[in-house]
Amino acid sequence: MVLEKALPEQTHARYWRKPLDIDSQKIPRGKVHIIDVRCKECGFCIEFCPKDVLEKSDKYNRKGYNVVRVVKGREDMCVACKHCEDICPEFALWIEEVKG
Amino acid sequence: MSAPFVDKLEGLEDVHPADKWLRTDMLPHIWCPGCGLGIVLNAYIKAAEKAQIPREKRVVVSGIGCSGRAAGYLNQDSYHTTHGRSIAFATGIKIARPDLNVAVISGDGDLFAIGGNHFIHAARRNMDIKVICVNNFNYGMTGGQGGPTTPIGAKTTTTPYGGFEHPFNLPWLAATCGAVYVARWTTLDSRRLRDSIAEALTKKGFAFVEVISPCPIGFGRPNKIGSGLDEMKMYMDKWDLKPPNWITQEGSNPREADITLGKPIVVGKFVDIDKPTFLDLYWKILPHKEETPLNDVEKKQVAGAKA
Amino acid sequence: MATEEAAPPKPKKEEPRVGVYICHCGLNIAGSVDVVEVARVAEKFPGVVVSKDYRYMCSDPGQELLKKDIKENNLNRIVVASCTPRLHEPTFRAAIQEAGLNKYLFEMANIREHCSWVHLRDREGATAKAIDLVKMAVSRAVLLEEQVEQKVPVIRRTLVIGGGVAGIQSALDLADAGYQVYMVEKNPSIGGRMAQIDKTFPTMDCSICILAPKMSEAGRHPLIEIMTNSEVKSVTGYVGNFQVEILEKARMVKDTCTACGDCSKVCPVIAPNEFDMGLAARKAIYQPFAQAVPPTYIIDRNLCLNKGHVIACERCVEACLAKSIDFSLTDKTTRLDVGTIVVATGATTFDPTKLAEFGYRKFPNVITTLEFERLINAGGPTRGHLVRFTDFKEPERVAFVQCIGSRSENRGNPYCSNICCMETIKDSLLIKEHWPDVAIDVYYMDIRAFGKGFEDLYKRAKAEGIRFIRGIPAEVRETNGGDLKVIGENTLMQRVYDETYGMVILSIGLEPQEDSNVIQRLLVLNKTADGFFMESHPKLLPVDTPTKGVFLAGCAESPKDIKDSVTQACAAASRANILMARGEISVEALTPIIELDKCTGCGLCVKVCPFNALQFVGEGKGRKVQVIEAACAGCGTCGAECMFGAITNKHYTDAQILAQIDAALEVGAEKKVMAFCCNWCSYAGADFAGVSRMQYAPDVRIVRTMCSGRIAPKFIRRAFAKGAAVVLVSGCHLGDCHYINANHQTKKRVEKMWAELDRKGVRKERLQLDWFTAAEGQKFADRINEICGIATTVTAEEIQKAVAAYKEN
Amino acid sequence: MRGAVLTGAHFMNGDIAAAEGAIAAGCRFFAGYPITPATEVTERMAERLPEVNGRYIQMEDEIGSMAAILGASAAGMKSMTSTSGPGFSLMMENIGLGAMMEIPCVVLDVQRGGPSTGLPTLVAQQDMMQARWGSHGDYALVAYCPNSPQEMFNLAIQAFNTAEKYRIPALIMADESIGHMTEKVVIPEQGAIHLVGRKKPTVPPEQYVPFRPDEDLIPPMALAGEGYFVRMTGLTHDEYGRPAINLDAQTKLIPRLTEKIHKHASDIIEYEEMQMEDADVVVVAYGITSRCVRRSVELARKDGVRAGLFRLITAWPFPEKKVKELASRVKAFVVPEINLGQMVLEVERAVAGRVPVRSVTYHGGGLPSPELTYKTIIEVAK
Amino acid sequence: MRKEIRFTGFGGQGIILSGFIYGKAAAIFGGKNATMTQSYGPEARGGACSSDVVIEDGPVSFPEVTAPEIMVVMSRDAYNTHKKLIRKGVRVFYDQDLVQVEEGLGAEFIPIPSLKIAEGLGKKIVANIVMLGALAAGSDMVPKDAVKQAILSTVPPATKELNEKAFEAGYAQAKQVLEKIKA
Repeated sequence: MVLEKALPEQTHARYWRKPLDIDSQKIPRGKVHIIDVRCKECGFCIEFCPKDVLEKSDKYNRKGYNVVRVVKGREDMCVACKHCEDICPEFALWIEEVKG
Repeated sequence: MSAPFVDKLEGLEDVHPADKWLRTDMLPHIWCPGCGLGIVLNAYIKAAEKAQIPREKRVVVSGIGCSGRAAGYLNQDSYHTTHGRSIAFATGIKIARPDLNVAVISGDGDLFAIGGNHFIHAARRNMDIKVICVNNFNYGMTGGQGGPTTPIGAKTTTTPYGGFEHPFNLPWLAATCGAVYVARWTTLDSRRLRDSIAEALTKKGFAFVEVISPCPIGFGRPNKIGSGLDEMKMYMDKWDLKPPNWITQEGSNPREADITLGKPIVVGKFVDIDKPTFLDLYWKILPHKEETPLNDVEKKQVAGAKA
Repeated sequence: MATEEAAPPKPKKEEPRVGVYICHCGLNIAGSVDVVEVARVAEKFPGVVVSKDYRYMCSDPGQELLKKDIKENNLNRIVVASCTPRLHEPTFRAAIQEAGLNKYLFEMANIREHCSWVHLRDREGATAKAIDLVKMAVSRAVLLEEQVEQKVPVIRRTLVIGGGVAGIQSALDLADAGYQVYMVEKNPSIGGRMAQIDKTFPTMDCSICILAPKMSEAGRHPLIEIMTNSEVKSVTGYVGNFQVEILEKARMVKDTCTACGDCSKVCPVIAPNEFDMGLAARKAIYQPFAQAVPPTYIIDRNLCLNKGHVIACERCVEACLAKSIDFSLTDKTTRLDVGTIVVATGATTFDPTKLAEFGYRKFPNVITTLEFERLINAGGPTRGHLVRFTDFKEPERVAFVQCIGSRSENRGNPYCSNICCMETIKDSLLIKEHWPDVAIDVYYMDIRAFGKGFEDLYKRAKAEGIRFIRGIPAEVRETNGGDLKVIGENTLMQRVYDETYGMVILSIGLEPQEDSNVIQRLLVLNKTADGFFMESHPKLLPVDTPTKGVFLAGCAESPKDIKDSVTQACAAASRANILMARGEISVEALTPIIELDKCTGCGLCVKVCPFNALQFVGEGKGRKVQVIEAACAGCGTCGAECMFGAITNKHYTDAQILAQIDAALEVGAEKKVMAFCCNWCSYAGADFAGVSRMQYAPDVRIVRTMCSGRIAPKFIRRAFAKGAAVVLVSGCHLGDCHYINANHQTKKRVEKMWAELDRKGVRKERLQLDWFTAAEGQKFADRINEICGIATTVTAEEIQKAVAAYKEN
Repeated sequence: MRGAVLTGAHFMNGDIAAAEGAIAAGCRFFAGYPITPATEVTERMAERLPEVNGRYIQMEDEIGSMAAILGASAAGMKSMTSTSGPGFSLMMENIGLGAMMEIPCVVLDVQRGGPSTGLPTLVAQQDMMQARWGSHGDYALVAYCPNSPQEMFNLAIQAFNTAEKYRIPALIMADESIGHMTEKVVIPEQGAIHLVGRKKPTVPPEQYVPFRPDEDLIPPMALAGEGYFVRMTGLTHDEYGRPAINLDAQTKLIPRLTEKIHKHASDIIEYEEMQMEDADVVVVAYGITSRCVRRSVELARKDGVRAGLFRLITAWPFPEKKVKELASRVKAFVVPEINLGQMVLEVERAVAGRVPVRSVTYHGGGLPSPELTYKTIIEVAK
Repeated sequence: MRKEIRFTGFGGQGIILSGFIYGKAAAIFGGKNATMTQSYGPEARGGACSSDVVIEDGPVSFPEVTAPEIMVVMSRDAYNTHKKLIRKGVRVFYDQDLVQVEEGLGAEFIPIPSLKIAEGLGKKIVANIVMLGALAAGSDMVPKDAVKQAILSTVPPATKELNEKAFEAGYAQAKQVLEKIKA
């Protein structure tokens, strides 16, 4: 758990300490599954991911779209809210909730 | 230097949770990148699931246009009918099989220009069908022509100087025609959209859900909105943004739901009332009430003819 | 609705018979002003029948003297030259009323705040000025007329702004007295700072244990409506009849919430818990603390993944069995009508990060007293264990450092924060109670243990072995393993100290709320130089504000402890109660009278009226203006705007003001500064300069109006016609006007006058415009000196040119 | 309350007889819109369907009516609509949809004079080619031409059987005269009525290929709500119902839609021969005209001309083979119809110039006068 | 043997129903074949109106009346419209209170005060049934009993009695008139 990433900037200024009980706080986790062939690079998932987990890759799929991928280092940031899954018009990605 | 070409086969092994409701052999679908129709389709799938409608009871009828293709992507009973006639077709299905959950997913032009008459009469009769209108303010499939929802001033290929006709205020239209459930959302409100469709699907009577959806090619481009993503961002507001692009007004007057360029789009649930449906009144006023329309002899005759 | 006390007064035709009384105010006036001389000169002023000097006019014998003279000499106008009318005008008005005179037949000359106190070392100048001020007063007095005050009903409902202990106390008092109370709190729960504190001094009660019952009592009280997560958006109206708009920000959780906490468990967003000073975490959906009132959860919209209307995440919605979470809830604006308002907005704490030498934020084991409160609280993040943040071990030695952010002109705030000494003493005793072996040193400037039982506690601390070392450390450094070196000079021993501690606790002071200027603006309050709200009078009206019907409670007024806050809250409640119990109040007779034969129906006055108190009657050429008395607040800007002399502002007539100008400039006008000051800010600022004995040149003569909007161009022109060197027009700062925005008209008129002066070849510098708050005494003094400096540069030719340009005025 | 089959002899008009025939055939869904001279069908259905637990809806227009019956039929109800010229025109697009989706249904057109509003209350036979070619694209349907109220009843049943069997919209091309004519109609016992149901899939849903035809070129039909997850589209589609906008799919699908009728033409085609054994001059007629010109044939016979009447019961598919065969043994054809020559084109095509074909045209608005046809018979006989 | 009858009048007089009943009498109760056709204007009421019944032993081919044997005329307009068919050998039943007939057409005119009789029975609307009674008396095309049966199986059950009275009254009236003519 990296507090800096868990806490937005504005509150950061006032309450700067790492909360003592932060390790006992549970946060849901998700694993992003991307079906490359379906992605059309619309960017909805990237823009509206509240945790900024996704980005455009430099890989092309069959139709020449740069498919979406998970940002390196943010793999653990997905909280499985599944907003991307809901707003992907292509059924190109989905979230598996990681238990435990 | 060229980027690596991928056609990720391991991706195909992935099974999207919606896949079981889709005819996956048809994917990727024909809709443009940045089009919102897929979101609506997704919302319908999740809504039907949420509303616990068994697959064999689900029917989707669509008309013509980009949205008309929605029906065919669903792995369930689906009918892709003629331009504007989806509601009439759905009316036939519903009357023949009142136990089925009949939804119409179609576009603004299909439902309200060529199909406007069927819409107003189905609403008037309180025909127990659910109409999901994907409103992208233009005729996308034929190349972005103006239609009955094109806002004044909006450019399309047939309104090159900007739209000059008063557009429909669809929630108001639906409400005044007698719909028992009227709501409007944007494709960005995927959760509310899903919940609203689920509500509509379980609502007895004529339920109408309008979905404001991006059309990057037909509408976004000529109106300099940009990509589908840019159009989606227009639906977004911040808590402190004034005026917001979005106001939720539960139960508010749909009369105020006009869509004007540069003004916030009013979304929310406008109408949720109860009244007898076409079939309720049919059975109440008319004499006969039986489950099966064929009598025993006829059933035998028909059964005997089975191939 | 206004009701009239009696039939409108008939204009008195009788000859004015003025009695003049010059007060010595002990030596306050007599020390710098030759009061006998003033009284002697005043005897010759036209209309004066009696002129006397007296030691204390405000004393009972002084008042008796007035009454006796009125009767014996058949006086019908009274002038008292003493202190500011803002202090004793009501006293003398009451006295003459008892003697059978209408209270509007009274005028005061402010020869103390505006004269003796500001010209302490210029007896000659002060005396000359006092004579002028009395002359001005007399010349106005002869023109005074009887007035009838209107009565307006007082709405028997109160708005309490702030839900801390002061707000809660005021609310409970008023509600128990039978008034409907609306309590607005910007945080999600009421309770305020007191809820965070572990124990209270000097009795060492558990803070939340004594607060929580009050909180729930307020929550349950049928006459208290608590609006949390809410802000006051606008306030209009006047005493007894305020219209308030409250913005209730949506909690996104309905009150069907059972506070089970299932939502919080699944929420994916972690944030520092404000209640625990960030020492513990909370989720984006949370309950502020266990005893919160209302007890419902709330969604922190800044943190929630759902931005705007977009629902990205709905884990809480899915987890909530009571179906209480609703993201479609929207902010709600509620309009309330209240008669009184109690401001209990509290204070905030000083952020010690600004004082880098103490290493706060650099060294984890440097903490603030507020963090300490949470740390040793049994309900806090460590369950009450005193541990350091580096190794989670108890420190062997602890240092408290006092006056962090207090009593320093440059490094924090200049004032004493009142509570920190005792808090430290209490905290140190708490440590001793649980961990007797911990050695405690307190570094201080002075220990202020002035309250009841405070000294005993201080003694106990010393007896417990707590060392008090005079001399604030110069530096705190981190050494091995998180230990802290405290280096400084013991100013008693005059010896450098260099000690090592496991933990350093910074005793942080209090500051005005960051957003206190919002409330200030909405309620048109004043602030002291410290930034806390200013009371009407520091001694006699300690919880009143210049805005009638608005009262102060708790730390909003100044830093204070719980007991003082509660005491003041009770006082504020009581003051509000007095207003509401009476059920009606008199409104000063300041409304305009329209002389219909002069009114052309041009509508200029209608346009400038900030209260929409003027309306048209009739159509076309016969159109006239009429006054809605109940809506009028008496600023007088209509009178200043009317070009046809059709508007008479009661008690501030053109004739009265012109007479004052004439009197002020009768002698030696070429050196004088003719000043116009509004009652609320600039006149009060001048008073404040006087109270603070801020010296300035004696050449200024002040005419008081209720609002600078009353100052008509003709007054300025008359001043120049009479040969004034400089004219000063002053009012409240733009945006702070007590009459919504009437001072914008002042600005416009002065700008027009500047253009006019330019056209007429009069130097523009000779007309000055400035804004002062009641707290800007220093600024007032400085500006007067500056303007008097300008006056000395004005040549005789310049004076003559202006006199010629305006002679017909 | 009356049952579905009103067994017995009735004196009823053609429109009502058609409605009774439909109900006897198992029609339980009717969508319609008032139009003269077909309104009585709608009225009768509104009255009768509720009695037999059927469902009647008066739609907002004929387009909706046509679409609704397709929907109802797709959901398993035998469905019908009725109309007249202008309404028939409006139905064309969705008749095409019915052909494309292969949804059984029956459309009754009670013909009146046109074009446009024309003669709302008067007879004509001007929609015959529209019945064949009215909707755009290539397809084949079956169209019946009743010439009496009794036949309205009989052919309504027949139309349903054909529609169900071949998965097509079946047309009944009546005319105002037959529709409004009142005669004795004998309705048999229910048991004596032969009904045909649509072919249903016999395989489980996962093996079902919705548009894969059997040998008879007709695919089994699964209904909405049966768990077969039917996908239908008006687009050219493959056997799975997937839109397939390409030459290959068009080549596979469209010829079959025509072929499935042609292949069974001999089973479908019905006609009636009168005094044809020795005929030299064959009068080809249908509907009301066939009754009027019987007198012409009789008059000609009196004059010694060996005339015969060949009455079309199915206009479409046209009995091409039979006419060809006749052309080889008769001297001439006379084709009277209440239009300016529609079915005569088919006769000419079949006869292919072997013998003269004379068109007798009536303009509509009144019954064809037997004299005109008689004269023509005499002329061609010379 | 083909027989043709034309009923004429204006809308609302039950002209079409008369044709229907007479056709039904022939086809259902008279053992013959009958075709009833009708013609009326666009008006729902009051327009010119007629119904034809063609009766044959064999199938009816041409369904319309070209040379009626019997005509029933119940309005002046109808008389004028259909006058051209009134010639020698045609028997015309008419309501003498509504229609003025011209002598010299060679036809046989049977005056029946159907409206008056109906009014006498309490309901003007049964005037057409009075005419049918007259027709049953004045023509042997369809037996009297068949006509009566057709009437009773067509009219609403509650009005059977009234209709039967009207029928009989018309029958009696016609018999009387015919006897007078014979005499």
